[in-house]
Amino acid sequence: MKKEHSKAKKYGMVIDLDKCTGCGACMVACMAENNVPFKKDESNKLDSITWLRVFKLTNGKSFPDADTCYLPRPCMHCEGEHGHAPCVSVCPATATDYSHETGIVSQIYTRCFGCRYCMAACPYHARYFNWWDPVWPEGMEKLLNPNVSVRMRGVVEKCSFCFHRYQAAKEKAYYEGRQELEEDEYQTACTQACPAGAITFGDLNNPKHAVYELKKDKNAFRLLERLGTNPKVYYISTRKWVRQAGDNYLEGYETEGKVKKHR
Amino acid sequence: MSTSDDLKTKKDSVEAGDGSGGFIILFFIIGLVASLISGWLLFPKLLYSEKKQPIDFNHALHMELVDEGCESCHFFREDGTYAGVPKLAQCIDCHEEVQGESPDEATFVEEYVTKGREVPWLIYSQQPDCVFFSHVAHVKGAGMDCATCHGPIGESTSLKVYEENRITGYSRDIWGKNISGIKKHTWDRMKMDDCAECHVKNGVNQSSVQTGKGACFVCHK
Amino acid sequence: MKIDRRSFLSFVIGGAAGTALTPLPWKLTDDLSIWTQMWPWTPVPQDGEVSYVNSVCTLCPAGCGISVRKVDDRAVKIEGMAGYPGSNGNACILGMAGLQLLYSPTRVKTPLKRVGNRGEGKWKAISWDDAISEVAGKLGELRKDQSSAVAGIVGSDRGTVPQLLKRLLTAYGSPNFMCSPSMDDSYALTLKLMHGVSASAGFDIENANFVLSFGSGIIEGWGSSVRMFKANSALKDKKGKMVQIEPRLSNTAAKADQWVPVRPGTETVFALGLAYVIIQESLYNKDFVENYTAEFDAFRQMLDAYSPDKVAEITGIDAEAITTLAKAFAGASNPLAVCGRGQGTTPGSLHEFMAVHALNALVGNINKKGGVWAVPAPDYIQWPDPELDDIAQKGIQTARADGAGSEKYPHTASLLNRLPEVINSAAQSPVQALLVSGANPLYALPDSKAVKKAFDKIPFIVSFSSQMDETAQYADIILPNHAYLERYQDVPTPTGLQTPLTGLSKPVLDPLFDTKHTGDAIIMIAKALEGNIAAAFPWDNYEVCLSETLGDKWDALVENGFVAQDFQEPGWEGAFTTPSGKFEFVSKACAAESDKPVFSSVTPEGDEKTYPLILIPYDSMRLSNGFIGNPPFLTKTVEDTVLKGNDIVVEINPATAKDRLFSLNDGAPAMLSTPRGEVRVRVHLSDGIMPGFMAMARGLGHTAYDDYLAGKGANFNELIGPAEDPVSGLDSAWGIRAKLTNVPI
Amino acid sequence: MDSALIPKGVRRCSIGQFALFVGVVGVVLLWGVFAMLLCWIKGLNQTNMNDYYGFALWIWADLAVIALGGGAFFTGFLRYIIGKDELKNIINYAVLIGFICYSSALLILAIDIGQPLRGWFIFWHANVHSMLTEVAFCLSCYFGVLTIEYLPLILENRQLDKVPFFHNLSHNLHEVMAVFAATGAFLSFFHQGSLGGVAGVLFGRPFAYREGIFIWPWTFFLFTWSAAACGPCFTIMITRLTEKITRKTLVKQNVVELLAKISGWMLLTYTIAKIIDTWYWAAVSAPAGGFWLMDFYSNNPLYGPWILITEVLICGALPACILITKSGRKNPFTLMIAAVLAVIGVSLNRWVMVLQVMAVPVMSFDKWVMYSPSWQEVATTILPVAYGVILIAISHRYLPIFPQERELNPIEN
Repeated sequence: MKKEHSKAKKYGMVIDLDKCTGCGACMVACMAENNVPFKKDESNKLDSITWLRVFKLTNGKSFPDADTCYLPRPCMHCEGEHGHAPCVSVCPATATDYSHETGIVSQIYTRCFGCRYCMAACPYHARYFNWWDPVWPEGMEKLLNPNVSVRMRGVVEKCSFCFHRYQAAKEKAYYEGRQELEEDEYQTACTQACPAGAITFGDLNNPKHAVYELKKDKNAFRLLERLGTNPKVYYISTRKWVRQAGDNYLEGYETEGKVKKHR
Repeated sequence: MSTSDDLKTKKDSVEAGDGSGGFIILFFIIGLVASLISGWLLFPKLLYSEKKQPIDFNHALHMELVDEGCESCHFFREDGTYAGVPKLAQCIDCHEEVQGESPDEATFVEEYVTKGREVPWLIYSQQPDCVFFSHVAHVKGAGMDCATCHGPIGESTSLKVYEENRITGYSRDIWGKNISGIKKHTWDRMKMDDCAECHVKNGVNQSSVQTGKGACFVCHK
Repeated sequence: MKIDRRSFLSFVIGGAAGTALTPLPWKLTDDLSIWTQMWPWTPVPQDGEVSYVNSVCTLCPAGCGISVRKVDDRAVKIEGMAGYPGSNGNACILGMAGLQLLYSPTRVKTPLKRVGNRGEGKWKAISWDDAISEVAGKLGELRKDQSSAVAGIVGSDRGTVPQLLKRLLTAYGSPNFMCSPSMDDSYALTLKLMHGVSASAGFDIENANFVLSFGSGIIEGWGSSVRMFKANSALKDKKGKMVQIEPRLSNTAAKADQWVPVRPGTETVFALGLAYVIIQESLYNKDFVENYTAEFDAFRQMLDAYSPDKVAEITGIDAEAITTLAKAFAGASNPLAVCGRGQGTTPGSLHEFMAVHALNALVGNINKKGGVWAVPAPDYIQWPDPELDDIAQKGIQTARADGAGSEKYPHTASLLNRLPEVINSAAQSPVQALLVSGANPLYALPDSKAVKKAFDKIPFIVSFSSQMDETAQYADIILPNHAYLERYQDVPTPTGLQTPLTGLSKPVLDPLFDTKHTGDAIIMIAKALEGNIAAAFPWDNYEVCLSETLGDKWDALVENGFVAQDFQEPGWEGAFTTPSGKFEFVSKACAAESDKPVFSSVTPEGDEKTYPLILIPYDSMRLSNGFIGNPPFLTKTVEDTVLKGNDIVVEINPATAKDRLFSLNDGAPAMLSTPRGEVRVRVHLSDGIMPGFMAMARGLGHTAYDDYLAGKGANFNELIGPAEDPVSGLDSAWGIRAKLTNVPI
Repeated sequence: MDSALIPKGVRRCSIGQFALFVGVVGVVLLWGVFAMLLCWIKGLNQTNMNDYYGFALWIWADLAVIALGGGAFFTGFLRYIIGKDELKNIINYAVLIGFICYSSALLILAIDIGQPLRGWFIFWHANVHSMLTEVAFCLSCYFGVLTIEYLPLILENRQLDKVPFFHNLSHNLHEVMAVFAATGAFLSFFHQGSLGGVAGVLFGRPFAYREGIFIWPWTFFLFTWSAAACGPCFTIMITRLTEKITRKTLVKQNVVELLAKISGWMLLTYTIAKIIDTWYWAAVSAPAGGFWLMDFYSNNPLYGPWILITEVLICGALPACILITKSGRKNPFTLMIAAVLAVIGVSLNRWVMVLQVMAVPVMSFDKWVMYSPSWQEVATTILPVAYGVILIAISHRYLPIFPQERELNPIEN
């Protein structure tokens, strides 16, 4: 029988958009932590691997009433129904998977054969394809993190909630004869990096973790909730227009301004 | 498709068939045997290149000298990570000077110790980069012993030849010595299936939604 | 024949069947797929022992504490160091990308001597001995005629290395020690004039609950970005207010509770307008104003010109809004007004600084919890004055080439912005040899074209740069410094911190290349110059110098990375050493030029007809715009509304775009020209920019470095020229007139 | 020169003419092969695909070509299972076209994936939840079936037929063909459907997502249906085209008409089903995800309502009406128009279900993204066309593809 305290974990994030300054530290932390490759030209955002992408939302009003908001978008580690994340169930080679133990949607680069079906499935554009062989300027491959494997051309990759940090924390715990991790032992690189403290990470199932309460904040929302993707990243914003930008609404009842779609 | 049907030719052909059956079978067998030989004998020879370790090492000898078995040299670091193959620093305590008669020892001291160069050991059990393997989870967490995966290395008196797969660059020990992938001992092979098998058996994190088996990230990074 | 053909078929079938029964096809298939999993050309990081080395980031004046993760002897990641004052556990985006500077292929790996034309990029590697003797030779030569013709440019004048260079120049006999200008200079002057003290400005922003920012990019990198972010989050948590006064919806404006888009250049007026209301409504801090200030009446009188209505007319902001804002500001328990545009990389108008500081004074928020503090610099550098020989004695008396400290600009220590013009307008350059350390003037000074022209006139340029940046590319000799993670360096108080602090940047790993610490290089040059110059440098090497200089702080610094001074809220008593001994609302020093109003505003260069629009710069956390070239990670995060391909993107209001002669869609290319230069851009239609204006990011347009940065976008400094502040002489330009034209086909 | 290889009693153009024709097409083929090699060696950066367009021209080509290749299975189904015996006169060609289509699809898939050397993972590490897995398995199996169906044709070449072994093999294969046709039809129902499932299961993409039954979304059935409807049209179209080029009648009118008639009814019912599906989707499914129908068809330079109308009415209802009326079928011109429209319609449908799916923004702050293929993509997509033309040319020249040819084109000598 399952032990009570080895209850399945559900790691997730709550991102306070009021605090997020859009500085991009999380993106860089993520790239540095996860050996994300970079090309000479990364200004084509349709072809730029950013596990964590900070989107810039605008409220669509004109000059003095304009407003913007940054929205960091890691992989949502959707739970879908019982772990059937949109991307997980479509992968023909089981290269991506959902673990009930941690709630992490994993991506195995060496299993992926690059059919990109998962990318088609993910409405968050959280998945990136290695269109190019990754290349590091000479000497710069020294900064690669051995805890994350380097991806090769032709495979899909995405945010892993820095699972290798979970593994490292587990190793330490094993070494010290412990079973459970403390909240601060496993934190994602982006969470750790955010100078504004906008990102909170933890086990959504664990009442002792900060995310447990935060996710219930009255201003909390998730992206595209109504599609049934059941994402594990929550956002908080005190601005109504931002909250409304989290999903597609058909009724025109927004007061603060209609979400403008980029053209 | 056509519907023509010529019974006569068919008859003939049947007879013709009877005449030359022997040859056909002979050639079939020649082809069969030739390919079997090349596939079973030649191919493995060609597939792997042999490499020698920079110097030889006698595990058994060292096992007698240390107190804590394998962990004496292959230890865990404070953060739970595994130090793997010892660094020069660990050897230097005893090997500042040449110890015995063996030429390897001499080489070791001259080439590496005095020059402060690390020995470029070839690691038999080196897993590919995509693999995450936590020694501590297995040794401390699950209480396994080293031999389960590595075999009785501690009893060896010298290092075997290191065979490298010419295509993949892996050590042969990963696929296992047996070219057809059959294993007798738990340590005869170190492929994903071997990990998975043991995990399934012990119910380690069988939490994948897709496979119902182990979650991928348990062993991949 | 028949048998043959069929037998062959049979043989083939047998072979196929046999092969299928061997491991060959299956193992090959498997191995090939495994090969794709381990392509030899895809790097595999070596695993090893993980360790963390704490140090201090010296990539910007904020000096955050960092913790560098190493695997064996590779540094793999920079993270924030927990417990470091101000940055506590975090680093900014640039700091986190620092390893890309360390491991950059554009590092200068050995001393170089130019062999081609300047900027052509042809170099000869030479030994350190040769390089030092070459430099010492050149300098020795020059000293004979004109010792003051040697100038030194540094990024900041604080810390031992700049001071060693200054000491070298002094001992050598040159007064021309110059420093890259920034808002810190304006703030220092403001304090000098209004408080009468030599100090830098510290902001107790953590305790403020109403932040009134005059264009300061609180979350664009102003001051210590990490600290500001934390403060901003804390402000949100405690439901404090932030008001941003700025013509563009910057991130700070977007995050602020109120965005007040004043017409740029009228910030001083706006500040005075607020002061007017505060005094009018008698909302000012009576205690402070009455007991600790001087010239209040003069100030009040002067303000008569700034009634809300008038101010509204000038700034474009509703009079009502002005009044409301002034009341809110004065009504807050801990209001704080700050200025220094964007990241504060340009000094700006001194009057503006003073006007804003006057607001703080009105609410009595000076040297108090949540206010602006005058912070003394740590004074650990206590070297004996060098013995000067005759040449030096003489040379040191000469007037500075940049006019700082002259009659015109008596309070200013260094006016690097004036140097290019001085050189260009002289027949022979007053500077014959230039030593550049920790600065990239060829990129970072306004009107780059003019700067380059000036440099062309300097016969001998030595760069100490560790990277092949624009200035290094233009040097004659490069004496490469260690990269910032390879060296010791004392780090003065983070900019804007309200308590004095000394940090120590420690080497995280051994130097990768044949480089030398600039401190050592200077000492070597001095020793090579012999005589009194050599004598002025009694230290064996820089490390000795540093540890001796830091004295008893050294051990603590090595241990903890920083030493914080016990420094309490200074308060008002005895805090002002002005002539009046009080806070002076109106400084005599400002009245120098009688023909100018007491508080002046700056108008942008250019002709309104030719250049109907105004171009303003903006700063972004994702672009390093100082002497540090953007590392690839940062560039990668730059949005495609900032940089698209190699084109820089300028923001323009849709309304303005529609007004144009030719209509511009989002993303359309265009030529942008200003009185100082022309560049190809693309436009981004944004509702966040004031109609009639254009905004362009700073930090792009490098010509040096590698393909990950070089040639991307345009350098804003190529489009703008310096504007001298009437009081300080510092650069006070905030924009320039510009126009957009069709791209020639 | 090659007359010994040419079937008895039929006329063929001169070997020179033939060589020229094949040569010209061969150049196109080589261009495609070059592009293919580029993609394999340099990787998919040779394409214009990107992270928003993970599926693009190729996947469309795959879906379209399989739909058009549907003629093989449906004609086979009609002939062997329903017992429409007349169709034996066109079944060979249908099989050949099917063979070309399926081999092309497999080839394109092999180019499309990022790691061709790992392609076999789809079988070995199959994820049974994935529609693509279903596609891969059924596709490969059915391709095998088609090969087996095509083989006897090859063996009927005059020279090959002389070899007793081949003769017998061919004969035996003929005997069991019904079994294979049945298997093939069964498999086809599945993978045609799975291809529809590919988009239909994307519940993160309201534009693509459809409800369904058990594990199959409605698109599963619509795809099978439309393939069954339009595949034969393609067969007809290509047959007519071949007749034009060879300047002979190769299949009797009644055969073509029968196929056309069945096709017409299929198309009609399909169109009705499609309209119902579209209506339900527009009225229920999409709004549930937060989208009005017009959200999918506005704010972008390409995908307007025209595309729906074209697909459903102009290329669905219209050809259906032509094909179900006798006069429409009898008139070669309208018949051809209808066939072409149907082919366009099904191709357009596949385009929409692949490309437009990618184009529609889902997150409220996301944007429409447009795409145009790179030359490498185009070349590799044309490659199978060229290969198909050549294969048809050779097959027609040397194999008795059209049983009625001799009868319809008696040689006057």
